[in-house]
Amino acid sequence: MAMFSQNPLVNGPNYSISDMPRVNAPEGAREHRFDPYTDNGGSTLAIAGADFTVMAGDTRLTSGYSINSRHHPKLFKIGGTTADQKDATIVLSVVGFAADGEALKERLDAICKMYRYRHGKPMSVKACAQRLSTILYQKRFFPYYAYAILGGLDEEGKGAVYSYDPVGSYEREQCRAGGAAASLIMPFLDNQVNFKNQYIPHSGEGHALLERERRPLARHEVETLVKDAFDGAVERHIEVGDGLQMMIITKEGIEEVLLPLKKD
Amino acid sequence: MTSIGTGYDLANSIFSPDGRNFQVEYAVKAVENGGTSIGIRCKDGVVLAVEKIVTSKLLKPNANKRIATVDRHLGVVYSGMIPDGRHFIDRARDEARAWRDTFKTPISTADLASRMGGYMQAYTLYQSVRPFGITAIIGGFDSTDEPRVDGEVGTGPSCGAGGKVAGKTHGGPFLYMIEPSGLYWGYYGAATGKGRQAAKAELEKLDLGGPGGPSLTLEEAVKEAARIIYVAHDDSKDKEFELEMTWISGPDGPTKGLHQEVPKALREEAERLAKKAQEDDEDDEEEDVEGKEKMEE
Amino acid sequence: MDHRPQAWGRPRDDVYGAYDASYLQTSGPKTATQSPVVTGTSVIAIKFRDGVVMAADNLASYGSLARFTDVKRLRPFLSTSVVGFGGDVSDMQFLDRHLTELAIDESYEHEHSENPAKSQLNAANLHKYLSKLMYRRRNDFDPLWNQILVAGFDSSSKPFLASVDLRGTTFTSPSLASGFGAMLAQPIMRRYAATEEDAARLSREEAVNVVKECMKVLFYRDARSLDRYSIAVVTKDGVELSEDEQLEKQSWAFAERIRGYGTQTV
Amino acid sequence: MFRNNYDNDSVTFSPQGRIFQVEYAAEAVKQGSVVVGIASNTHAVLVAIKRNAEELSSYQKKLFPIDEHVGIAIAGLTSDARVLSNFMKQQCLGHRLTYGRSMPVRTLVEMIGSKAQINTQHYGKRPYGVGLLVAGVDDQGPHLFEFQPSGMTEEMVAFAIGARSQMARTYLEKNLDKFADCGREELIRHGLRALKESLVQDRELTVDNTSVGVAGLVASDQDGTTKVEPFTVYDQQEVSAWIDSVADDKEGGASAAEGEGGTMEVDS
Repeated sequence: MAMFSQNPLVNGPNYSISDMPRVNAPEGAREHRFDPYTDNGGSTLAIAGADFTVMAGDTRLTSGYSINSRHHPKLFKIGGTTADQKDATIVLSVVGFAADGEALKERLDAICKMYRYRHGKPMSVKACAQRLSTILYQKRFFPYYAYAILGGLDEEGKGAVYSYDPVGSYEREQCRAGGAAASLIMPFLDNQVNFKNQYIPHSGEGHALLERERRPLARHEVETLVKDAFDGAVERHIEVGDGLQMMIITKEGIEEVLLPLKKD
Repeated sequence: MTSIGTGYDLANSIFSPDGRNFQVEYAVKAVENGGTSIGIRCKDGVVLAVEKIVTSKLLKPNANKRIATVDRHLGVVYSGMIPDGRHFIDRARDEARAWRDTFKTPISTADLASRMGGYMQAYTLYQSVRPFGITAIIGGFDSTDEPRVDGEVGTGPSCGAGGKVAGKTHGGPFLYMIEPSGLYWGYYGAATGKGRQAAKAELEKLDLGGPGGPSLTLEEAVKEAARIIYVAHDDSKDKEFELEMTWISGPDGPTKGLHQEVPKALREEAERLAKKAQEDDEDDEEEDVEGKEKMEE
Repeated sequence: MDHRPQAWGRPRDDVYGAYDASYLQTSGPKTATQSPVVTGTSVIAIKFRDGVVMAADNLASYGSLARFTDVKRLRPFLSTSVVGFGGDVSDMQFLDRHLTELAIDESYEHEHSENPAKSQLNAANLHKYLSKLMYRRRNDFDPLWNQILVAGFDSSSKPFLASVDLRGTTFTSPSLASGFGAMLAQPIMRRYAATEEDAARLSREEAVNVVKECMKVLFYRDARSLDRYSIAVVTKDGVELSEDEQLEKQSWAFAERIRGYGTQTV
Repeated sequence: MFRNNYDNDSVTFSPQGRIFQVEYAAEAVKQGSVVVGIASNTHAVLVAIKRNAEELSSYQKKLFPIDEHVGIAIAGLTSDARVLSNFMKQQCLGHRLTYGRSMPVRTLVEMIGSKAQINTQHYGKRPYGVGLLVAGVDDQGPHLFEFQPSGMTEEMVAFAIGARSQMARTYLEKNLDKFADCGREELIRHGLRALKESLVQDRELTVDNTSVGVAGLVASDQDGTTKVEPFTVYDQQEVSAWIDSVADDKEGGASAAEGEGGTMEVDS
């Protein structure tokens, strides 16, 4: 370096030579100004009943203030024998970064199909839920930016909902909202599904009132709740709207419903 | 085969004292057991044809093709061990793709022949592999237009530096044959497989290598190819066979520079003529015999 | 002659200035494409009763410089689908070459089929493939800096139109527009085809007119656009692609009334 | 130990240009119990005889689903078949993931053909000791392919491989012209009849030893488009009706077939 210093008076004319010492970064290290993530908005919701599970999500796909698509489903049937998933019994909902959600769905589905090929029987929701957690955790340091909810019926035929964070922490719950409007919907569910803050009037002194008795909700009640939850979310959140996709899982199979939401 | 049993023929890549590689010669034997393949380079294209012996009635008719396309403008036909031929074609397609990756333009027939000749030759060099049990015929039509660069977005300057040179010609029809040793030559007409002797004799009768270039047109070549396969088949008359034919013309011809199967109507016409020619020949022979007998009387 | 052989043949700093070696990345981690360089602007497309219409102008910009004015950004695939590219032009060329090879591979598989058209990759298959490719490249932190529209037909022979971008995000809609078009053209197209049912009622002529109208609006208001463009119509009969269209019936009357920009003094 | 000097490995040609190791591998296919496959214009079926090692042991599976549109029948070394089966499954899954469509059957078969060919050209490898019948449906309709240890793959109208399969093939050749227009049930019955031809004296088809696999194209009632009937393997009670339906024509042979497919050729 010194020989080609930038001082022309001392050394005469200088020449450009790239003989700077190469400081090697660790093998495979990359600098990037590319942001691999984006948030495609939207919201999802799942509620487990006594012998059914209702999964729901809006169908809007946004990037920034643009609506990319008014019909982009967030609910996917998983683990059927065929590509059309006619005999599937499990539903996965994903919200967050749509491309990661899609990739996550395809991996889980491929794993379910290999499981069936190897073991000759379908995967249980419980096993599938555990496997999904593993998939997410395996990408702990470059996570799927997706909030997943898995729904189905457990071994006893009861509704089962498993909810996840993007790196695989999961638990089985009665109900869960995910995505853009999760913070709007979740308190509503706490109150309406788990009867939080519902007390029987005059059942005690001051605030020491008896809680309202908890009971599992009937299917039609749940469906109404879901619709109400989304109508509310559409009103208050710009990334939610266009269409409501609902899947109701019962022992007869999966029923799919598509309802309109406000498109504003 | 005087050296059988001397031990020099038990492994590939071994020279015998008289400088032969027996395993390669045995691979040629495998080729000579296979159905006849031929290629004809004519005025405006190339025709490839193969005789496919029907080994079982249960084979689905016309479903199992033996002539394969490489890139878009090249065809490969082979005689010998069919799975080896499939491998050869897989490799040829890889080479064509690698060429495009590097040079952004389709591979020429000569370059593919060179690459594949090298590949076949490599299988004669090691004891850990065996030579290919096939002889392959590669036919192609290299673009007569100024070669386009893959992925180019505009048309570029029409003249001047980097532009087109008036009157410059490119490409044309080409034909090569590669043997198990990796040896290859360019041909006017090529034949291999069981009936190669008869086929070669017929090919030599055609005007393919004259000083003014071949006068045979594609359509004529198709008919000749069919006839030659029928002639070459003569010796093993007991077994049925299917005739498969493909052709490649220039951009103005019937295939527009692509390697394609000869249309069914034309192939059937060619087969009809081939059968007729054969029957005529037989009649002639019978007459000859009768004539002789009469003379003797 | 300089006494240092190392200096022979080198450009002199006092003539050319010191060489900026920063791009050589002699230190620090490896970098992949960090930003697009030569770019194409919007691609727009709309479905109609019997197919899809797509258009993109023929400009490749280098920053604000209109660098190449004869760049074709719509590419037919197997003469059954059309792919339109927005974003980096060199990445587009890479993809174009890749698709050429894909088309050749595809013809290998079906060269002997009785009815190749039936089993060849359709637009939906192609879009799926491209989305996997783009998503893999984003996972490698080496994205192809494009937004791509794919038009053609799906496996049930219905018109198909979908998009994939540099992150592998995919979506479909009766009309789609990339880049500036998402702001300017999409609202216009949605007036004509808000839903699939609307699109299924559009005639070919109506669809082409909407697209031409959108191209005009884009030329008026998108600074990196051109009035020469390519337009493709995909129907069951194949792809009709014209690559050297001129925007017609431009009106610049309104520009005279705009004040506060350019060289105007009042 | 060896019959000659040229049969030690698969990289040595005999003076006649043969590769004995590959030919011996083909013999392994004949050790396996017989499997039959037939394709019509709408369906592709596989039927197979399962063997058990002894009275009380279970029966060896012969039919394997690969993907929703393809299945295979195997004759020869089961463990080799499993390797190929896993490979095919993976390829089909990958193709579906990448392109969103089912893999063309010919493409799939040629893949295992290429894989098998490599094993016949390199020292230290051995040819696969298994033959396959691959049945499936794709956009071009139903297909049946035969795969041999040499890497040879051919599309067939109908075929049988495995022990004593020549008798089954003879049956298939005699009835060749009928298959194209056969319905699903009749096609299965043809398969079972061919299978019976290959049975050893005083053995017969039972629900325990018979497997049936079917893939097909079904015309959808709504819009005239065709839908795929996914490849499904039937065992045990599921096959009893089919077995019963071909049980009575044991001696008469032709009687059942005559009803639907016209007169059957009878060996003179």
